[in-house]
Amino acid sequence: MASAETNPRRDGAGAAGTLAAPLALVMRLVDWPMRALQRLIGERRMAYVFILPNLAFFSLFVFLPLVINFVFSVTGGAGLFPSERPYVGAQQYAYLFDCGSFLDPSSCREDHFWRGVYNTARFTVFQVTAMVLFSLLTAVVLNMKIRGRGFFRAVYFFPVLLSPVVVALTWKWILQRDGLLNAALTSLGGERILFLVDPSWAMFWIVFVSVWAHMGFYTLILLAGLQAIPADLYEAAEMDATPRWRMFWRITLPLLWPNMIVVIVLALIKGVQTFDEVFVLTGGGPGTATLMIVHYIYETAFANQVQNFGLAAAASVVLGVVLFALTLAQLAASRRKGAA
Amino acid sequence: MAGLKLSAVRKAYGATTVLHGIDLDVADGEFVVFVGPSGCGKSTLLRSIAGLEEITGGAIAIDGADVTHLPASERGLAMVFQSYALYPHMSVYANMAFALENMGFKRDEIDKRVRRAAEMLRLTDYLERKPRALSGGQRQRVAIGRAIVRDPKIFLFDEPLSNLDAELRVATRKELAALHGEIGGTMIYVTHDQVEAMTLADRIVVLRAGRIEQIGTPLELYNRPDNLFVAGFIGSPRMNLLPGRVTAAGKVALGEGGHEIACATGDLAAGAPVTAGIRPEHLELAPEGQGLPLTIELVERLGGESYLYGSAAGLPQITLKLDGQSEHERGHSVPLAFPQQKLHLFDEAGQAIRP
Amino acid sequence: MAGLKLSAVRKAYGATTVLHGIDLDVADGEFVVFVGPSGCGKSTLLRSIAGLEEITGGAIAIDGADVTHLPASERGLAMVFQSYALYPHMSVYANMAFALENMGFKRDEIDKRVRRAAEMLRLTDYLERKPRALSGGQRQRVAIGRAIVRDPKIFLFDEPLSNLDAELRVATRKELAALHGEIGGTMIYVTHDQVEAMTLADRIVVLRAGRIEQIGTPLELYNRPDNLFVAGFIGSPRMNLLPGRVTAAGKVALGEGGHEIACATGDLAAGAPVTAGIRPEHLELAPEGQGLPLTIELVERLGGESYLYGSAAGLPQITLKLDGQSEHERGHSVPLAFPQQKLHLFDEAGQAIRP
Amino acid sequence: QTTVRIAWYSDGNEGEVLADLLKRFEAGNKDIKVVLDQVPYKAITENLPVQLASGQGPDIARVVDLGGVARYALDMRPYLKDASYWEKNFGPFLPWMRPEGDSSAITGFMTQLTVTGPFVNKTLFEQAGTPLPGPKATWEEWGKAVKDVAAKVKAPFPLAMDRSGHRFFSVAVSEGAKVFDDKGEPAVIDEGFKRGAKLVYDWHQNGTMAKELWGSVSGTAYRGANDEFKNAQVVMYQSGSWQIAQFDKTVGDAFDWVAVPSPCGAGGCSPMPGGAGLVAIKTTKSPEAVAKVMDYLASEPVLSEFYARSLFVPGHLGIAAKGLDYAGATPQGKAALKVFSDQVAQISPAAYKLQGYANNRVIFNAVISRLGQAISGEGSLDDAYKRIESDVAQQIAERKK
Amino acid sequence: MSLVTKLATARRKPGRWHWTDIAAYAYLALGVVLMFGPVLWLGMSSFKTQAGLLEFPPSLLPMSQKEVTVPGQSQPLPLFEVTMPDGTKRVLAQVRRIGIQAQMIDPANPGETIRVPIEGRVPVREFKLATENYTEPLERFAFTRFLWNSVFVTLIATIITLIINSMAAYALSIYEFRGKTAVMLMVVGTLMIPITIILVPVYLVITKLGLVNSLWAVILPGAATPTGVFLLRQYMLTLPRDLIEAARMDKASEWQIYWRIVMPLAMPALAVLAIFSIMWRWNEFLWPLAVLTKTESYTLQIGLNAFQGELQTQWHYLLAMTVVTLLPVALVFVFLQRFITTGIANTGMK
Ligand SMILES: Nc1ncnc2c1ncn2[C@@H]1O[C@H](COP(=O)(O)OP(=O)(O)OP(=O)(O)O)[C@@H](O)[C@H]1O
Ligand SMILES: Nc1ncnc2c1ncn2[C@@H]1O[C@H](COP(=O)(O)OP(=O)(O)OP(=O)(O)O)[C@@H](O)[C@H]1O
Ligand SMILES: [Mg+2]
Ligand SMILES: [Mg+2]
Repeated sequence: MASAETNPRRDGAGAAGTLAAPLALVMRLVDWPMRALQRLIGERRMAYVFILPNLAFFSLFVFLPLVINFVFSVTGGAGLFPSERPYVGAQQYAYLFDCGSFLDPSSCREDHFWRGVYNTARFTVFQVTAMVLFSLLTAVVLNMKIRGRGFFRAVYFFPVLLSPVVVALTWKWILQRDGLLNAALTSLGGERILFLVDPSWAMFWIVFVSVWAHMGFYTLILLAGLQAIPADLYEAAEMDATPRWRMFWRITLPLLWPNMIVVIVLALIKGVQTFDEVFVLTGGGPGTATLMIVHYIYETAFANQVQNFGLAAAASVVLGVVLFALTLAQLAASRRKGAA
Repeated sequence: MAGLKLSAVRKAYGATTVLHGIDLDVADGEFVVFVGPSGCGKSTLLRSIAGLEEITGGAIAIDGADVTHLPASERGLAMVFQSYALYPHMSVYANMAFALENMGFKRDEIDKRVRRAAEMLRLTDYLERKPRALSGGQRQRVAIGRAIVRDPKIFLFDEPLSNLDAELRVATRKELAALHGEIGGTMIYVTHDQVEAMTLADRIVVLRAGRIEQIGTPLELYNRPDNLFVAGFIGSPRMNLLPGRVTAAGKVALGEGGHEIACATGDLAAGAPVTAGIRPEHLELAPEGQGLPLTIELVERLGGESYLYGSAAGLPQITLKLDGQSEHERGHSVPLAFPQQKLHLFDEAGQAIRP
Repeated sequence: MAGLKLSAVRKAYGATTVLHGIDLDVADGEFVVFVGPSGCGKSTLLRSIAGLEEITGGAIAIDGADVTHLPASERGLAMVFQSYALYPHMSVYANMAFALENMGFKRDEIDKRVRRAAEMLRLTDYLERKPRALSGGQRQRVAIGRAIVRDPKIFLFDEPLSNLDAELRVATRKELAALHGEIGGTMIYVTHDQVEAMTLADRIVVLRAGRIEQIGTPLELYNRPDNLFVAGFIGSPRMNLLPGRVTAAGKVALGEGGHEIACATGDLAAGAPVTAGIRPEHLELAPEGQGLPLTIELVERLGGESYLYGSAAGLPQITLKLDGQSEHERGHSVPLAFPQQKLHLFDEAGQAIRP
Repeated sequence: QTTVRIAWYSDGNEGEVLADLLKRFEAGNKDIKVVLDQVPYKAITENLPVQLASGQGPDIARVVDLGGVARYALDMRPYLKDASYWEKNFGPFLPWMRPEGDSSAITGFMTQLTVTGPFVNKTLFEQAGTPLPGPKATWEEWGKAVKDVAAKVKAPFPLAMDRSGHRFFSVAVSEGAKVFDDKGEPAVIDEGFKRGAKLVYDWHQNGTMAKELWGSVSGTAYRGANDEFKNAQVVMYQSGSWQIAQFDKTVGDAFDWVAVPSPCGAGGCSPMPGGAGLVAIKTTKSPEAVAKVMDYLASEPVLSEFYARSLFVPGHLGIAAKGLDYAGATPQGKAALKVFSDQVAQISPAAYKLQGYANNRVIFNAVISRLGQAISGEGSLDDAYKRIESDVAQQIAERKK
Repeated sequence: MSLVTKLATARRKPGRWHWTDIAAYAYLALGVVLMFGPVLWLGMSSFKTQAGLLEFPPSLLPMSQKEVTVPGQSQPLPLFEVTMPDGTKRVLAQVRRIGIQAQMIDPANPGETIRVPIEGRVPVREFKLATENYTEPLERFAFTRFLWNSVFVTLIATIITLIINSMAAYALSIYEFRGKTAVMLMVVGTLMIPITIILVPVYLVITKLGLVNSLWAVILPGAATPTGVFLLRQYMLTLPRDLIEAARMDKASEWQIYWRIVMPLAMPALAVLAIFSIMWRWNEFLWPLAVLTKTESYTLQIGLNAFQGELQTQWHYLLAMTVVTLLPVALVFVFLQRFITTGIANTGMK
């Protein structure tokens, strides 16, 4: 019995179930060469051994493609292999930025790109705002002493697990002309509303669906933050005769702020990347009212008969730069919090 | 400043009762300390007084006014938490001013009060700092300052010193005593530190499993514990508690060895099982050849005093405290004398037999 | 079991040097305790010995063999961490067996050793439990058990008792002493608890800011501190340290009041500024009308002993320890006598003047 | 044993039918194994070009973008049993699948010839008491009639038209659009085109067409109204022959529907031809086997069965001439199939030329995308015209790089 | 916002109902409806017939028209409730419809034909699950093959991801080494690159490796997720250093520390990553579609989407197959749910 406990199988694997046993054996066999290696290169340099596999995959399937992507962006033509593509310098970028006025997409050579930029910006602002408000509200409610808290948490988290396509399909089924929502509206005596044909409604719904689908994740982050606020601060505040609203503004919010920043930045980054959901739900329409940057890139690279990899790559490099900046901002924000 | 009256205060969490009817009168300006083993309900009682817990039965009156159903914010008490519960995002000044702002004080009145308290607590230089930039002792003082500015009816403290290191604890303890001398408020203080309780309290309340075991001044508890529990709990190192049996009026035989000592036995009949108690500092070395022979198992010399731990046939380990640096070594045997006037006797139910 | 030799051990983190050349010889089987104020480098020194920190200069030898550049896993030492660092996902048994498995012991040899250690530490009933299902004291014992099974050359302890509550700390301290008696290994022990250091150590090493201030047996340090720092650091409550001035050979005038006491002044010339030290337990009450008059500011009666805190003109607060329950009250004035043989004298640089 | 892989997408049951036919082929040709890889349409439009460009394609593929894939197509002529059979029966369609500049290659055949044309919900007309316009009625007349019917029966879609280049050009060509200039280069915007575009644009403005199809998505996305038609919400649905099988099955007897000949305009009454071709791919390792499979599938009895069972308009002149017996279809379905088969004769040269143009999708996509924007209110028709011209020019230039 | 404030700070006494409790429960109830409702609706819709799916207003439950066999008629006839000219209602079977008139007969009295205008009839319907939406596509495609491929891809990819990501995270959280900052920057910098925009370059790499049409082409590219490294690293940073040092004192090799100490302790974070990885892999569509062209290597997502044609989407199949692919996600969710809440909270996604 005691020896069963010490069996590495039991220690090592836990939830992974039946896979655990052979895996543990493999891991044990790996230990011999690893030990020898450690003796050879020393304890501290083992870090490189650990980082190597991931780095190899990473270089091959992320870093190299990013480089190729960049090469695409400075070449033209319809060829697929970089060797088949003539060098054009910054021409693709010049196309993207060839605008009469940056404020008026229709004056741009690549007007869809700029519409994508503006739509994405607008969508992101709405989405982040709504996301923060609703995940905050939900986190606060879930943080109360509620019966069945675990269940409710799971309920709100559950859509996070759905693929974007399923999410969009589900809501399309509800929002279309003959969908559930219109059925409800008409049965209440209202008129049908073409939710996905009216530009403002369409924007509203993609924000709504996006919040619906991802709120659970952010709620958990905020919930973790709320739970990290020591209960005795609230008790101290109560002893200090603090009114409720003041407690929220002066204690809860400031102490939740680091988590809020995480939520804002993550939601921002996700917002900029949005594609699948909107693609399936509205197809970028009506008109180009919900056409997003990534959608533009996708369409340029794939859906057109002449698959314009060069232009798409240039747009994706621009997008990548923006995303990188946002990510660094997130990092800086969390650093500052770490120092705090 | 105000008095406090608890009448039959009960508190239950679901089916488990934590406080079984506590009656207590605290006079205006008194410093009362709650002690008791972990989990006995000290914090619960304090929080019930504060209004942070709703009590299940009984009544609480402050200055004669019933506050049983008043929320914490309206009882006018101040509390210093074990964790200090300082608002980490506010400066020391803002921490102290927060309650006053809530109470609608004018800006300059707030300023005046905060600065006065800061001065009293030697915090004036730190008013703009955030709590995380303060040392443990300073934080502790801020927590007290936050309580002082409000001029509360009663101060409540829940183990306020337990997060400080030994040296700081001693220093702060003395400061607290001085503070009480100065502002003279009614204070209720929870601790499990012997020394704090003995040195700070006007009266100590010993709690055990939700019941009061004894209330009294520190020396009353030390000199005349009502029962075995209080005897064992108050005093450090613990009182030696030795099982025995009354052999005759005024005579008790200890343990299996049957070493007989003289001791006031009250009304107890011969043969009654008793427990004799004597503090390590009260045990004396008997002249050679007399007394209970104790085989020394361990000697600890602290410089100014020494502890001898030893065993005697049929008795639990006996601790003996000697002044100075004892010469005795492990394995030696020393004869013990039990000075009669320092002996405590407890009957089978653990109640003290008073001479 | 093995001896340990540190020669000029230096450790720097970047530009800040934490250990400034430590020399130390630990004999086989010796129990050495490191004490010193927080941040003085005790843990760093211990971890350097363990091999968890790479030292910047100097050498470490175990049993005569140089191990300066050996990784921790190959030095053959065992360490008990302040946090215990038990593997939370392994049972007590697995925790203790882990190192033996790594060393390639046979299954039945492992079993034998673990069970023997468990028995010694009274852990046999808990072998199947996970650490989180154990009390603080039990966890502490598992941590020790994990060290014992390996039969290491040296045991290293980093404040192993600091997470325990007062009562348990006392009990475990005694167990540790017994354990050392039983297995007799070389032990190096870090603490900042006076009592632990005094009671456990064969020798105490007092560290201050990365330097050794004094090495000696506990009573040597108590009785003959080399310098002001050690004098103030060892002993609780702290030694009273009173500034003064040599007036003539064998005479020192204290403070501004100029109260003169008799005291061996060594080679010091008249007029030399000195510090006279006397422990609270060594101060005596002088006959009425003689001695230094002390105005009592605070009295703490702990039952078995009492502390008087008082002030005398031009001197810092003086602490006086009396046996029993002192009758003195705040405001009283008591005359103090300074018994010459208990006095310590330190020169301007803080070095002790030996008679 | 050689393996021949066919990448195949399905709209209806044609995949099953083909699988059936291939099983028979395998039974007779033990040395060839044919694997039918059924994929989503998306894989054909978006991924197949990349795969072909990198030399990773299948041996045979069912494609819609005939011109785009032609570059990768295999000239089977040397391997075919009887090339003249192919020329005779698939003649007009072979150029669609040829690489630019090639005038002799035989690369595949049409699994389906699609012809655009309107379906009409006859029951709604009856309920409204409005007579059906005659065979030579113009688009304007139809527009008025269906609007009138819809108003009476409260149908939300008087006229629906797939969001597709083919459907739009069936109107535009009828209105006289020429699409190409005299040199054969694209010249999309002409008077005929503008008339067609204006017509469609105005229909959206005056409610004859709902914005849900053309106005609701962006870019080149396809949107159809078949579901709405089945639900009797559409009076007239400008779609094409491929819908018949579905309507036949799902409308049931909920209402009467008919296919009518393509309405007329200033340029005639031409529908747009189109369809999906089965094309052999150059990179195949066993062209002989591929040709053998293709020969089998293209043979008259096999192809007849295929068309008949999947209710497709035949892309085989011989079969078309003989007429097909669609045994599985209802009388309504048969009637509709007849209407469409007859329409083949009405196809104008301009329509053929557009369908045969290698880069026709560039034109289609530009038109859908820009017209859609105009319809949903983003810019005027004139803006759209300008954008269409520049889009087409740009992309063709990119292809030529 | 005032609701928020109240809720935020509500500390209620047991046994008393504050209005904020009621508001909270109402909000949560709404949440249940809003979060589960749509998916439930999708599930129910997937059991409707192709025609039933399109009808408006939609019925809540899958319904289909009742049919009766009437003597003298070769086919079963659909039943309607008909309002007669005199206002009475009768249940009749429809023989045929001609224009806007329907010919009906009374099943009880098949001899007499009744003519009814079509507006005057309402179909009689009954609850019926159109299970053929499921069975037909499943029979049509090599379902078990697809399932196996999907499971294989999902499992192997997840295991690889867990192992190499945790190894990297271990290195990045426990060690100090040269180049660490560069690696971190690389990880963080690419954290947010959506795969869509580098699809073609990755495809080129896969082509050059000769992996097209192999399941490894699907498994390998996504294995080194920056998200996973980041998440695991953040979690491992919270593990007490003492444990690692204790293990070193216990003569454990670095590999053993990783495998026997750090991995078990990082279980909550690993579980979260496992959940995400399983989801990503299972739902992946665009990428497998690009690299898998052979039926025998299709994953479920591709195989079951084959009925998405150019011009028509067969909704009844599409919904049913969506539900099929949803099931494992639901299972994963049910089993690993407890890790999700604790895991994410602790993985320091902060
Ligand atoms: N919310 C609660 N629900 C149930 N039981 C509780 C709750 N809070 C405290 N208790 C129980 O009430 C008893 C008293 O707890 P309390 O915190 O008052 O003890 P304490 O005397 O302050 O102990 P300590 O010295 O450890 O702080 C304990 O047994 C505890 O388990
Ligand atoms: N990784 C590090 N980098 C820089 N300085 C460090 C590091 N670790 C410790 N120090 C510094 O080294 C000094 C000695 O630290 P150490 O932990 O040894 O003190 P200690 O005597 O164990 O204190 P304590 O009693 O508080 O445990 C401290 O001033 C500390 O700030
Ligand atoms: Mg407590
Ligand atoms: Mg330390």
